Amino acid sequence: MRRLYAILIAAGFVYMMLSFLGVVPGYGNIDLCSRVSSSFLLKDVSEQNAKNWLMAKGLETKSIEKVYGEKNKEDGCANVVTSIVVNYRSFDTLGEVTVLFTAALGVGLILGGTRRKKYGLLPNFVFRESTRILVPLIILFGAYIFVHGHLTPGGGFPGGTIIAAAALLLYLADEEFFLSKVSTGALEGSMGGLYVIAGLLGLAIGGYFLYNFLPTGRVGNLISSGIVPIVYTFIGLKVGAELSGLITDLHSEEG
Amino acid sequence: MMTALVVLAGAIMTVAAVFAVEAKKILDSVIAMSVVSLVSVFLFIAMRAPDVAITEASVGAGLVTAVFLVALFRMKGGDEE
Amino acid sequence: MVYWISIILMGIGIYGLLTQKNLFKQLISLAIIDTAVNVFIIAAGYVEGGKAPIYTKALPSFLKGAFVDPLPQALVLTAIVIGVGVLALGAALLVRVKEKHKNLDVENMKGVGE
Amino acid sequence: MMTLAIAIPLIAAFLAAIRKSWGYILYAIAAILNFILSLSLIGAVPSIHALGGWKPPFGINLVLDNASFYAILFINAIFLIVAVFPDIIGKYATVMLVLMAAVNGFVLTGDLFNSFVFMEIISAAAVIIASKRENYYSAFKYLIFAGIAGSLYLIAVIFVYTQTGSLNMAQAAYFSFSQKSLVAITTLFLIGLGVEAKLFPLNGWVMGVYGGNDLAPVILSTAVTFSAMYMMGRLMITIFGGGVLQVLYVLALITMLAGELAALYQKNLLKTLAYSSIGQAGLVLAVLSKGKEPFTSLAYFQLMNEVTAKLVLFLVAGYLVYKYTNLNGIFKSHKVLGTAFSIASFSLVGFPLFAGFQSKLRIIMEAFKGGDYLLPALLLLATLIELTYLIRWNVRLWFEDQVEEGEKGSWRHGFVAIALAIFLVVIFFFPNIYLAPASKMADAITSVSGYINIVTSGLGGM
Repeated sequence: MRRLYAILIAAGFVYMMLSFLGVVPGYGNIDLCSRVSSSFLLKDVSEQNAKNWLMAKGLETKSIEKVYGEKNKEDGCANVVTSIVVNYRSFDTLGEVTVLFTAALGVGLILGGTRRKKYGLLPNFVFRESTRILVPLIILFGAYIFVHGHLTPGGGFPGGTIIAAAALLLYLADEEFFLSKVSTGALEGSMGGLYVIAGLLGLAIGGYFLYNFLPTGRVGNLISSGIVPIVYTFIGLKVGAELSGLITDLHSEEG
Repeated sequence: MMTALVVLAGAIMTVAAVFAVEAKKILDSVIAMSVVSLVSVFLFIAMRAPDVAITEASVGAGLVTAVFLVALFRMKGGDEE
Repeated sequence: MVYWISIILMGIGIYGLLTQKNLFKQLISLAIIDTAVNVFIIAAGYVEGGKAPIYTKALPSFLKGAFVDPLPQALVLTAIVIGVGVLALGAALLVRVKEKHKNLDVENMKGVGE
Repeated sequence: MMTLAIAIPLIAAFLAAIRKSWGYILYAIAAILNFILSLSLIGAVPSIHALGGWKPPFGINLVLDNASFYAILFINAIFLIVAVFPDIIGKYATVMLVLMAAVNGFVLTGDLFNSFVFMEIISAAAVIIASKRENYYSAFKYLIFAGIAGSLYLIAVIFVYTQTGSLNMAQAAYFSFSQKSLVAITTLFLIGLGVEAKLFPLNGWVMGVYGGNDLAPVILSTAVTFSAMYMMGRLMITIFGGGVLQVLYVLALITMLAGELAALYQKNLLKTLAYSSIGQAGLVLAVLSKGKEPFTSLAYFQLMNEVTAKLVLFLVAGYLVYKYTNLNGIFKSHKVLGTAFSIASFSLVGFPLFAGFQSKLRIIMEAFKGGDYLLPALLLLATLIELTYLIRWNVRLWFEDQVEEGEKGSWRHGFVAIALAIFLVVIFFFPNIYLAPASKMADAITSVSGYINIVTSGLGGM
């Protein structure tokens, strides 16, 4: 009976969503010029007339100048998604970091362990030895991912997760391994604090919170796009510390 | 070609999702859920979203599965008793 | 097409939330809904024949349909991470629920009845 | 300036992660700073802050108008009041800091996706707070509800994006949606916000969460509910005027009756109050769903009265429930707390001499004037039920034979509870203390062109 009701409700939901689908433009058939993303792609946000945009009457045709130029006014991110995440909509990312921070904090508060929980399983010798070789490489790869976030796909969150994967591997390979909560807590706290401080510096220098106050450089170079790689490094380290802390909490018990 | 692959991916995701919901053992459920996530990575690539694909593969499919498995391991099965 | 996939997945997730009495299954249903929503959002930004929004050596001309929409991708990056946070929190809660009530099945849990 | 309302608690939270023992002190400092800051923001109304220097439809902007100003003033005042109780906050100080930042951000933001992010932070923090005192199962139920709500809210945001081409609230308010898309968007937003606003089919979590510990109801039924109600008004009236307001009206009336009826049959004090807060939320939503003045201002007036009364009730109830196992006649040894509890419950019912009377009477009068007899009839019925159970609890707590020996009470609880209770009486005589901010809020909420003007004129020379 319960199952029947569930099927009916789920079918009703699917029907509702499908009928709502009529208002969304068809799959793959989108006019980017009517969306703000066209300006993100062209990097001409600061030249747009915001008032006209808000009133939905200033949608000029776009030209291709200045996109790839040597002197880019907006930012030098080759990866437009990164430039949205860490520059145009950086405040969302601050919120996102905070969600993860809250979740890690919550897992710590809920499970609240101080001692390694032992499962009494002895990992394989090959696995243990290869872990020792792999862990530094994994951490290096994670760091590569977040440092190059503005050039290639990836960025702070996957990079941090890869670093946390190294911690997970260590937990699986070694029954004794236990990260101290003090170190991960200090790292995530200080990195989060530095992110907010970078935002406040922007407020002090440029007048806007999270303002990109550094020179942007040339598109495609490693040292480019102002505070973007710096912020992504903060995020990467913070996420890595946070998720490692989360994994530590899952492996711990009260003692 | 691409459409056929997307349809195939959709079919796999649907089957895996139904399996994840209906499976008797939680462990099967978790694995089926990670299959849904992994196939969605293919969809993201098909829709030209490499950033999202990398993030979903590492964070969505990898980490969530790991966290669930560790939690499950801690609970020793979850569906016994 | 992809819209349909994501909506059907959401339907399955909601069905799972309503029928499953095991709390872990409910959390998994929530994870499926999260994935489905992410697919939906990316589909809302896909442009037929568009490239990934990354500038490479060859300068593409910004004609209609040269790139897919980068903004939904940025939003999904945020949404994925938020989803992970929520799911990890749920998993931690479940560990404790299991310890306290000895079971994850809503009907067999000890000490939950009103 | 207004970003500091989010940045201060956030940076304090990150600092508290470095040293756990700093938590409470940082919370107290941040609460005081935030309250002073939100007071000082009155000079900046109305204005916007474009984050990162990117102008509104492209970047994210914070909007400070009359509505959001009074909302954050009220919310930060609640956080300041809660800061008086280090024993309630305990090790949850860091979570409270995150919650403070998120609620401020949720109210101030002028961007739809940004509001989703803040909503998710609020629900994550609220789940952690709900898990206090091993209340894990209820917290998990809340997490599932909040997860679904978040997903649907996000889909609604994407629907808006596909229609208007941006995520900006002002642009969405300016944009003329087709009727069909308006229905789709508002339905999804209604489900998304309905969980935090305790709307009828979505409020299954409230009883467990509010009834499970002493911190959750104090902060969730006050500050978080207030922000959810603010957002409900902002989205349903300012941004997407019209839409499914009729549906909201019907659901809200059902919420009101169902909540009060459930409270009548509840044996546990905290759970009674939890159901009662569902009923009150239904009333506020019903009045809000009229969508026009003077109902909007009355809805916020009623909300402020209710939140103040609920703060007192939950403070007293949470304190007593976890101190004694049998509450019969307990007020004989806690006379101050008892007086505050009685005053607050009378205000909730709407007796003359207490604040609730002013708002409930006005709602009934206005509804009659508008030719609506359903709302007054149901409101009176709900009030009658409310009267029954609150009087029953008052009689039980005051006059039944005392079973347990009373201990010395905490002066903090007594002082705060009685001060707020006296404030409720003051409001009866000077309703303008709440009514004036409420009507200013309502003016800002109902004026669509005003909202768009604030954002466009805030662009300045750009």
